[in-house]
Amino acid sequence: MKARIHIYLKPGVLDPQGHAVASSLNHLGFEEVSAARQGKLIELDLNTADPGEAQTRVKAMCDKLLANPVIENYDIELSA
Amino acid sequence: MKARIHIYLKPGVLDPQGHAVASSLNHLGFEEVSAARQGKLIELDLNTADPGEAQTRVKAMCDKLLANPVIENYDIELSA
Amino acid sequence: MKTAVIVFPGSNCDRDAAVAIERVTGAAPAMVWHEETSLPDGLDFIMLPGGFSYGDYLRCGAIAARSPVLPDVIRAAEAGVPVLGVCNGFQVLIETGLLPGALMRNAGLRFVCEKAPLTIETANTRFTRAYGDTSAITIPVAHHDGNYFADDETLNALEAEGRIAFRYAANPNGSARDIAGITNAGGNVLGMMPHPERAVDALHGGTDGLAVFESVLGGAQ
Amino acid sequence: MTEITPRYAEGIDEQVALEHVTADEYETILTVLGRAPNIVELGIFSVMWSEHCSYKSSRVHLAKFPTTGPRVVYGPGENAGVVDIGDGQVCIFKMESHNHPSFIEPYQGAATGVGGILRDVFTMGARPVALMNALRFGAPDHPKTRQLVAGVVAGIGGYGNCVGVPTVGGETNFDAGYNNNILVNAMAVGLAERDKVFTAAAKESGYPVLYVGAKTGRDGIHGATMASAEFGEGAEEKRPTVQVGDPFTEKKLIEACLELMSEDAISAIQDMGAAGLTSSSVEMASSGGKGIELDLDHVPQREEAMSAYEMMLSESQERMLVIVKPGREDVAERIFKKWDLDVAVIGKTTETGRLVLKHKGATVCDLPLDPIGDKAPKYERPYFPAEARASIDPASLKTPAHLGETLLTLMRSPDMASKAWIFSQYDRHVMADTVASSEDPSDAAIVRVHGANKALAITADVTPRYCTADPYEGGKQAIAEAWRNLTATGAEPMAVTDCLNFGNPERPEIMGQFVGCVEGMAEACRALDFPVVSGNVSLYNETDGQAIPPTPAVGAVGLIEDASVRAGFGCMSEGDVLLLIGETRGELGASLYLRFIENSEDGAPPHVDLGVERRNGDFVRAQIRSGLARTSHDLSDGGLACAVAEMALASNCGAKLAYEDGAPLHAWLFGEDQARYLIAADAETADAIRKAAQEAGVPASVIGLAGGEAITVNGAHALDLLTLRQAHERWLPDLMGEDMQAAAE
Ligand SMILES: Nc1ncnc2c1ncn2[C@@H]1O[C@H](COP(=O)(O)OP(=O)(O)O)[C@@H](O)[C@H]1O
Ligand SMILES: [Mg+2]
Repeated sequence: MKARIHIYLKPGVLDPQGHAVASSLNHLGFEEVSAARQGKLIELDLNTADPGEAQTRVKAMCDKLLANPVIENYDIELSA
Repeated sequence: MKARIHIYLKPGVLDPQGHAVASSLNHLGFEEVSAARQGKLIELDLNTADPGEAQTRVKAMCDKLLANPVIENYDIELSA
Repeated sequence: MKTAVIVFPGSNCDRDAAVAIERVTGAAPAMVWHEETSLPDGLDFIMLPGGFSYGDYLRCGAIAARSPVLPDVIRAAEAGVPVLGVCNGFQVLIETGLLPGALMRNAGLRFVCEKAPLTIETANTRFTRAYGDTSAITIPVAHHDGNYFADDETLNALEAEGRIAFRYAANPNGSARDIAGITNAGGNVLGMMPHPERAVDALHGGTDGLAVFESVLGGAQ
Repeated sequence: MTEITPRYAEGIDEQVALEHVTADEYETILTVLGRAPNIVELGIFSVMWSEHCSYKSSRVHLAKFPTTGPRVVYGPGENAGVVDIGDGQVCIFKMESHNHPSFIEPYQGAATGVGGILRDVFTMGARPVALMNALRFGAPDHPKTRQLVAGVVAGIGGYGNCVGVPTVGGETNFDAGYNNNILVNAMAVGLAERDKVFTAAAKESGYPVLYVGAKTGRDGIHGATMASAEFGEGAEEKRPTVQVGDPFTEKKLIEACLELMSEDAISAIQDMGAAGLTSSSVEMASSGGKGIELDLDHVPQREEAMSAYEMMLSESQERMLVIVKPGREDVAERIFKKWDLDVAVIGKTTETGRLVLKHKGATVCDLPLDPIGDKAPKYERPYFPAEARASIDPASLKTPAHLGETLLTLMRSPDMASKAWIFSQYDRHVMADTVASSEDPSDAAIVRVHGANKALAITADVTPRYCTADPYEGGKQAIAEAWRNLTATGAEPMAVTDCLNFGNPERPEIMGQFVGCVEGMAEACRALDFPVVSGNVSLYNETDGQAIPPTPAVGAVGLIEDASVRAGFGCMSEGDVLLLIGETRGELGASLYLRFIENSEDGAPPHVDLGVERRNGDFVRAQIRSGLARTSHDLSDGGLACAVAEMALASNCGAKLAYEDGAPLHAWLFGEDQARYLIAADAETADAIRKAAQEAGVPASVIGLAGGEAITVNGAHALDLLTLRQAHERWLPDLMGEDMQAAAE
């Protein structure tokens, strides 16, 4: 199955990229953008059948490597 | 409303980051990972009420700035 | 003096680090490949060099921090062996948790290479004592992700405990409180974004970085 | 027309054929083969007979360059030029263009350009020690320019910084002539042991052929051919993709190759450049007079179901082809596995003189190699020279009221303004041997030979304004300025590499520019004993019939025997005498002054007297090497006044210029007469140098004194350094702003 992981910065952590994205968009005339945050999108192909197992394993991957707990949160979407 | 934009490399475009993530996960004992792809996640806060308008505007933002049409695809999720 | 430089795939200041160390100790350091699972015995000093370990993919230093040799480096650090991480080496130390905080993308988003004026915040660390009462030096920086971040509590603690070794005189990357280099609580681990090994030679970048090595390696032999 | 039936192999029709080669070329192929080529063979011909690989339009003229000299070990023909720097060491260097890819995808285009030129250098056994880049962008206010600048610079930095080779210098121009065709030329310089230089020629048959590096994907397969029979129904994942570089893999590839080179295992080695597998295998075999047989099933592949055609035309990056000595495969395997790189035996060299390709058990290609080279098209394209322009009489232009203002205008102009915004994104200090780079007041970058006390001086120069006005004089001037920039540091100029960027050679006026520039360069190289050892040609840089200005970029390398004995232009101090070496007639044709003050591109460019150039340069170098002259600067864009301004900014010391007579004041200040240098020294030293000049018959005149916080002319026209510095340093950052960066990567 596949896992799609969203990794974004915790509230309060400064986000230079997001900030630059917002101001560039404003600069280009997209004034409706009041804020932007930039994060990571990671897609994994897994040789795992059982969703429950996949969930725990992918969570472990995030905690061990994919996300930095000091500054990042994440969420996991599984799909067949 | 909010827009969540997923930006990922077009199929066939070399993705060294994804490759590095996959092999590092394998090294850490997550052998079930057969492939990984890394993309960008961008969240926007919009002062826009109308979803239809938001959709067209955000698409324009992607084409103008956020995504690189030569190597990247994107999809847009809107939420209130 | 037994010294070692850890070499990751993508390290590119490993040779520079070795040259700087040898200049002070007169002996070449052991170059330890990332896949080694144990360090040479009886090391007096370990250096994590600059570069782009594992391509800087995912997060700078993240993959290197989980490479086979690191557990032994962490053990040595916890046992009190002096460990210096420069640039990418600093990022690795942060990812291992040996040093607090995070190093984010530069505020200007651009890679910054310049000769950075620094202030020496304290001369009583194992890495700065040879500076004596020198308070201002210039050392080259070259990085894309050197924007130091930590919560106020951590920052206050670093300040209170005198663990900020260097600050930028002209902040090039948006680092919180102009932080350029910090030590761990034990004082035996220093992480810094500027490259002291690029400032140990009058013909190249001056000699303002030499004292970092002299401090920790016991001065010119 | 050759009587061969069928004229087209299965799945090929006339249109497909013409998407690969011209009608004449197709006829030649039929005669050579005595049969119709299949799609794989057609693809191979299209690559080998492309302008890029065959130099079909330029070959006859490139032969005019002098390519030999006492220091030259290998000239053009190898992957890069090789010159002897003594002590058993050689310097290996080359310059290459990545113009079109950089316009399509600035970041990846520029990045892969750097990767490609690095491979040309380390494939010969050199550790790369320096990178340079010569960039030409469109008008600053053109809607595309800022994004292209941001992307190209980020790409060059992103790749060079990661591989850990310092980017030490370059040049940048902005000109509307490049609006739709920017130029991205990258140069790499490396060092090797003289007896450890590797070449590409397959000398033995029966030797194993190894593929090493990154896997092969569908990167950059030529667009036109993709629409062809074979991929008509091309699904999304079958479409060609832009080459994406991976500097991390390149860094590992450098270390792995150098490690393998230190073992006695390699017979021949070649990087995979454009259409990697095709050009590398064909060139290795034919240059050695051998044949080669590959089994494509063994090629490491990144994607599913790749066809033989795709594998042979793929431009995936970070790949090399290595012919190893029999029985040494394991050594290569061990090393490349250690570096986590792909390594596979994909074939062997043969005696047949043919290129044979197997795929899925079938023979998909069987071509005789000689004709691919011998029968390669070679055009004597018609050309007519640009008609000569009248020179500008400086007296016909009125002297501006406030020359300090004039100087300010030039120093903040796109060509003269500080490029710090660019080079501060390049790691210039990694490897810890950079003695002088972009930020330092030196006319050439200086990189110490690791572990030694000598150094290389490196520069990149060309003045497209001059080449437009008079290709021949412009060609001479490009070589002369490079030679002068090296000389001004005290270096002995050794050799030249080039990157000849022009428009469509099928247009006689463009071909005229090309021939003029080449012949001018060749004459200058001969006169200055400055051989061309490598280079690259980039044609068809034009859009809708709008060609770029002729831009023969020159890269050059010199040798400084003692790195501590050299000159820069940053130590002018209060009271120093300013000594001008060379003559000033006040040449304003095609000058910056004319462009930015008179809004004219008119006039003949400054004449280059190569005899005088050499005499004056040899004199200045001697003064530097004797230790007398420590502060010297070459005069180029913007003439005397701009050179003084650059020295003043770098030294943080003003200057009082004293004009007596000769050319009209504005021409004296801004004329771009060639073969000139400015030396600053204390009165006594300056006097000694002046006497030496008299004896050597070299014109030398005192033109002012250093001192104060402003630049003045006869006590008037004051321009204070603060104002000057602000204007000079702010122009590019202000142009770029902060809003572009989000899109740069
Ligand atoms: N694209 C670039 N990359 C790196 N350095 C550059 C670039 N463009 C200009 N520079 C640097 O800016 C300085 C001024 O460039 P230039 O005016 O061309 O020097 P010169 O006139 O001596 O050839 C030089 O140090 C040069 O190396
Ligand atoms: Mg120049």
